[in-house]
Amino acid sequence: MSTLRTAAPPDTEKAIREITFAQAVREALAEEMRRDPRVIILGEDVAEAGTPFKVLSGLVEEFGTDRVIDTPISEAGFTGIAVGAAMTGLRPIADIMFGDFLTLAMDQIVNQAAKVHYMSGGRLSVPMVVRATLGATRRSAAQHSQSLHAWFGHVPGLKVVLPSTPYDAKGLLKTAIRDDNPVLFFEDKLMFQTRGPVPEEEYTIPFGVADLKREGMDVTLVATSSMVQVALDAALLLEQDGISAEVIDPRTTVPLDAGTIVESAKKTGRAIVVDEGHERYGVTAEIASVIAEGAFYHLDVPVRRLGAMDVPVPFSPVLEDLTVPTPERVAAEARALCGAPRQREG
Amino acid sequence: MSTLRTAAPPDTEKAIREITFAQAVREALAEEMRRDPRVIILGEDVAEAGTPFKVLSGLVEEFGTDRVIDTPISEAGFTGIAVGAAMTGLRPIADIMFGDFLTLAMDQIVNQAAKVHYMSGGRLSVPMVVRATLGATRRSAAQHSQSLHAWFGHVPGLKVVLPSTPYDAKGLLKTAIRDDNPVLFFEDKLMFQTRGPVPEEEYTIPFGVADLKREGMDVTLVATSSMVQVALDAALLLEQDGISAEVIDPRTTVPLDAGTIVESAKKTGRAIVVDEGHERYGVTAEIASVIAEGAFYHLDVPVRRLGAMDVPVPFSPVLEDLTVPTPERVAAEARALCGAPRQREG
Amino acid sequence: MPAVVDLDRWVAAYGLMATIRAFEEGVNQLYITAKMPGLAHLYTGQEATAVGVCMALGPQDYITSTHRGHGHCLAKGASPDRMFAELLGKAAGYCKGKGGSMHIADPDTGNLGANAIVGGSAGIATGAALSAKRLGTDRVSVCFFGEGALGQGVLYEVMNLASLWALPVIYVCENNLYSEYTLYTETAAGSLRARPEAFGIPAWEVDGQDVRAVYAASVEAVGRTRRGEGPAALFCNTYRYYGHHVGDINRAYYRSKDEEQRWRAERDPLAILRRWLVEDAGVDPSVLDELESHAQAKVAAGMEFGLAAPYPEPEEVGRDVYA
Amino acid sequence: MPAVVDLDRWVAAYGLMATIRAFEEGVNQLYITAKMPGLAHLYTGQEATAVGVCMALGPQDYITSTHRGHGHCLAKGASPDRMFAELLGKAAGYCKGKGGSMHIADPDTGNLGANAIVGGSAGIATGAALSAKRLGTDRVSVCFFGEGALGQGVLYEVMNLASLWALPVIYVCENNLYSEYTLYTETAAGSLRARPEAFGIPAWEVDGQDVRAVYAASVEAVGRTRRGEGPAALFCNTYRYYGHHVGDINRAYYRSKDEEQRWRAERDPLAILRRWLVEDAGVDPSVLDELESHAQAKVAAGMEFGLAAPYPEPEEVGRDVYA
Ligand SMILES: Cc1ncc(C[n+]2csc(CCOP(=O)(O)OP(=O)(O)O)c2C)c(N)n1
Ligand SMILES: Cc1ncc(C[n+]2csc(CCOP(=O)(O)OP(=O)(O)O)c2C)c(N)n1
Ligand SMILES: [Mg+2]
Ligand SMILES: [Mg+2]
Repeated sequence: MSTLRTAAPPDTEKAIREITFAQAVREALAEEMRRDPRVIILGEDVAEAGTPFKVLSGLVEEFGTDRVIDTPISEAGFTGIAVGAAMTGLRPIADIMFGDFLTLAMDQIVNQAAKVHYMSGGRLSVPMVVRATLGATRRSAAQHSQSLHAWFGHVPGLKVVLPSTPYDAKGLLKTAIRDDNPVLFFEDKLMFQTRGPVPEEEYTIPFGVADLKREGMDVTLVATSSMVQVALDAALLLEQDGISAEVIDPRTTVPLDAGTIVESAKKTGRAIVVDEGHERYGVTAEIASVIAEGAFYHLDVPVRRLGAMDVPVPFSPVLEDLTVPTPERVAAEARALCGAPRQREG
Repeated sequence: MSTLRTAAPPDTEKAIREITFAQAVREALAEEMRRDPRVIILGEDVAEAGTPFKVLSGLVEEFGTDRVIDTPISEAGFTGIAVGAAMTGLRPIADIMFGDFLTLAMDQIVNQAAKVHYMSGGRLSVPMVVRATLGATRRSAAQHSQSLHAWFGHVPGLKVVLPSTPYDAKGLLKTAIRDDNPVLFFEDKLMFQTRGPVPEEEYTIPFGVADLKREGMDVTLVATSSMVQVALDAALLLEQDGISAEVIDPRTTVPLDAGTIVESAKKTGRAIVVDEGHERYGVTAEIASVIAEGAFYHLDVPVRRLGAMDVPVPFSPVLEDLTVPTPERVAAEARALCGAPRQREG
Repeated sequence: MPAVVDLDRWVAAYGLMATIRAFEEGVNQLYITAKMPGLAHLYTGQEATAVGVCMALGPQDYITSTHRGHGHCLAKGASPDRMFAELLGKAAGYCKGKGGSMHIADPDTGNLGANAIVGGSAGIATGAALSAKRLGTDRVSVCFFGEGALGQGVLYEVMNLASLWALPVIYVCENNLYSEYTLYTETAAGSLRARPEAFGIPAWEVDGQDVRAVYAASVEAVGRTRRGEGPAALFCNTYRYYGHHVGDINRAYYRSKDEEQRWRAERDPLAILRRWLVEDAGVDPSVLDELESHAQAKVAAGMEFGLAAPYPEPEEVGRDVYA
Repeated sequence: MPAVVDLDRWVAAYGLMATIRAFEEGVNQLYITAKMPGLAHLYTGQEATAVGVCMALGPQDYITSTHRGHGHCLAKGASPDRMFAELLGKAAGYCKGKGGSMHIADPDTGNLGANAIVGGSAGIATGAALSAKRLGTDRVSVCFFGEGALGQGVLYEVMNLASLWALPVIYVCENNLYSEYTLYTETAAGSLRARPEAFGIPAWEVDGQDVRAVYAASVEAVGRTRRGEGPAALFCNTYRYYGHHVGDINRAYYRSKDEEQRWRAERDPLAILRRWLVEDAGVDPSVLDELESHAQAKVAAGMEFGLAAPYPEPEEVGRDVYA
């Protein structure tokens, strides 16, 4: 499908350079800030420190403290200021260091940013991006490990982006910054140092276009953000059992490319949805029910869901590692769906 | 099923008195406050005013301003204080006037209340109730009409209660107050004046036990809170077409009585999930996927979902009324599932 | 000749205050006659605050407003007809009927919108000031809020930021004594004006019933802020004549009829300005009477317009969700 | 005989501060040798604050703590062995290893928990004070927080409430100059102590490196609060010797080595107390040396315990979600 091809790095003779996910994010920000002087960044330790993850290192040197702005520890305050700035001519990017801190800015994001355009009958708009992080297994415990992106998919007026590769991160972030709506952009903390091909040339990636990360025939693995690599690793394990897994990355949960996801499920007749948010009332529920409804007459087995275990994220490594889907667990579920024998333990 | 029978008003010879939903809530609070001096209420205008909905009228007269406590407009502040009070010997009830204002207390509810018990290895607990409202069509526009209960189902450590009748409201609220965990208790603003039978005798209703609100054979309507009456009205319309609808009210979305819901869907082979929260990434997604997985081999048609339209709630009555599921729409969906001819327009 | 200019200004101010007064009477009538969906929070009694502050602003300056926002909206330049249309949920309303009383916005007159979240517009107003500073305009931004909003932490977060960044924003607190059904002394500890001052923001406290006093303080605050000297705060002591909202009829349990009567009789902003205009400035009372009837006529016409206007088409429900 | 009692108190304080110092050195070793999962925020340099404040509290009094909470935890009476076990994610930890460094809680010693949300425990501490008042105990509650938390609005919401209700809570701000990598003057406008004062809460500002000064102010604040006279605030000026967390090694871009050296050399809380004990109170230095080696031994043993302790069973992951 052409929609899918647009997503892959452009075919080119010369080898494409590899950069990290963090560099890709930084490049997207720098390019857009050069292109559009209205783009500013607000957040805690975003300037000289370049954030604790060093994702923004170098930006303040190029754009100055008027555009890369350190704030006090005031998530509600600076997010609200970003909303007002977006309504009046700037295109702010609010940096929420840990996605867990979004809880402090919910009124500003949900009651204000998401609704201003509609409540004003379209006369005001809020072109802003909220960059936040998600992901566990960093031994950061319950208040620094949540993946809360499902909440925002439930709020009309917001768009939700979940990049899974450096290439997607750069192209999607540029699109997010150019979008005239409030966009929640979630980055997996563990992915920042992941390298991947990113062309030098300018490009953007449209929202609502899923990416076929791996083609397969027997089972569809729909995976988001941090779980895309997990699904790809699971696909490799399954290959050894002669099971061909297709991996689909929606890339944006709002808008959701239901068509591509459902088509794949119709083709394979089996689907597993994998997301790092908690399983209950999360992203896996929405996508699983979209598949169950859209591919109803083609499914050989029920759609399976794999989200994070429904417990607060524990600190102890031996416990924390049990809470997030792994390639082994995804593969085991897929084997079960495909009726193949489970691998012997050990 | 006995689980279901426990839910119905106890069979009794003498007619059961009828009281309003608001009176049922007030009785539950008063009885529990008499029973347990540790129970207190915190919120805006909860004392003399008895809240704008007058649900609490009379409580301050009986229990005094030491236990029915007016607060400033500080949702985060007084909810946080309730968390700390719950950790140290009181059993607070935080009153969030409009559910939309929960956005201001998310850190206190999600990062603190929900996680304290787990993070402390079980050494601390947070026996508190957050009473909040939901529901649109009151002409209150986008910031006073949301039904945000789906978010809390996504957060381990919280329980979520959605009463749909005066009887359920009283029994479930008493259970919530006695529960040693943070419980989100959502009341439909439009239901406060609804009357229903409530026995004089003391009773409680266990969490995680769905209630069979109407028995039927052809289609299962799973409905929550404000949508239960909509589903019952739809069932009456369907009866005229010879379609027998079963109406199941989960009553608590966490814990969810998946067994009862799935059994009903297996019996009828058709299911529609109706909830007033936004459809996307909401309660209908979770319950629909639970049914689609659990009743997979028994479903004749895909599970349908009916949530609130994915738009901010508009003020204009002619628009607002389009956003919430109605008996007519539910009935139409049910007819379609049952292959019956849709009623002629007008 | 300043004296005359001044006189014109105050005569105009009287007309504007009369328009707000008449508008709210009209809204109350719409409620009582069950012609208006939902509820509304009337500004009656507080007219001098919105008018006095907005007189010190230019058309390009921004305001953010509250659930009690009709007065701010009119004072900033909106017209009654489209406001009534909005309150009635009509397509001709400022927000196509999608916002209603609690969300009226009119970007053309710098009104970034009423807000139904108490304190909810503090970030927006401060953000508009950030835009003004970054984009190098000389706009200032005014955040209107009731004293009840002093309970909301976000207000202090943005005051701290505005002070640190010397943003051109003015925080205007209308202390009408009550937040819903509770006297402010029961919800606000310490000193109100010490709060912005703690963040290095100078604060003025004025008689909110005297439009000339409000204007004088606003001119000072706006001037300082427009000169780039940073944010300011203004506390206007005022009173709402009606209930918290149109449905709040029996108020005896939280405030006395006597108190209400005293404010209406002794502290009415229109009466206070009229007295000065007639007794001290020698304006002929008939001029003011005429302004009042003109205001009533304009409001009556606006209400007619709103009542006659069509509702939005059903398709509108799905529009404007995304830009 | 008070003088002697006093002396014992300060000698004990020295031992406790030495224990905190040794504990944090141990934590840093665990990090450097890659034996500890995740990161930790060391309290080294701030010992006098936790100790001075907690000396003024009884075992039944409550504290809430922060991401930089090991010092508070030890000062309130927790023991190094179970703390190390917690930091290492072991079942013997105070929270079964489920909380870790940022969530250590020990209800037995009145510690309601560290908190990884800056300002996140302000509500909890104030709520504990509400319990104390409602239940008629004479407990007081202390909320420890860094100056960075002054950016969070919820702090002002609960200060307003505590003042209105005269709750027995004390807000202790440890101003160590930096929030992460930013000097407090860049994130806090106006005056720090004016903030609680604006809500009617009296504030003390003390040298946080002088445990005797911290204790003296705490005794005043606690006394007043326990007598039912309402909340108090305490600002302790202090400094963290290490980085924001153990991994923050290269700090030159936000503070100079020279600044760090001066604080260590001239303002070290242990050195300051030692000087007074030896020079003014005539304590034999060997007594203090012994206390230090005893502290080191206890910490070493605690670390051994923690390292040797078993991890929780896998089933533990699903326990304690609900009470
Ligand atoms: C966050 C939030 N909490 C509560 C409410 C409910 N509410 C609406 S108006 C109001 C009182 C506001 O008082 P004040 O700020 O003094 O404004 P006034 O009504 O006096 O103009 C309250 C509590 C709300 N709209 N938003
Ligand atoms: C709400 C929130 N925002 C941001 C952070 C990230 N963070 C952790 S510690 C810290 C700095 C805190 O500074 P301060 O309060 O002065 O305490 P200190 O580290 O100096 O002891 C920040 C910004 C957080 N944990 N919580
Ligand atoms: Mg008021
Ligand atoms: Mg600090």
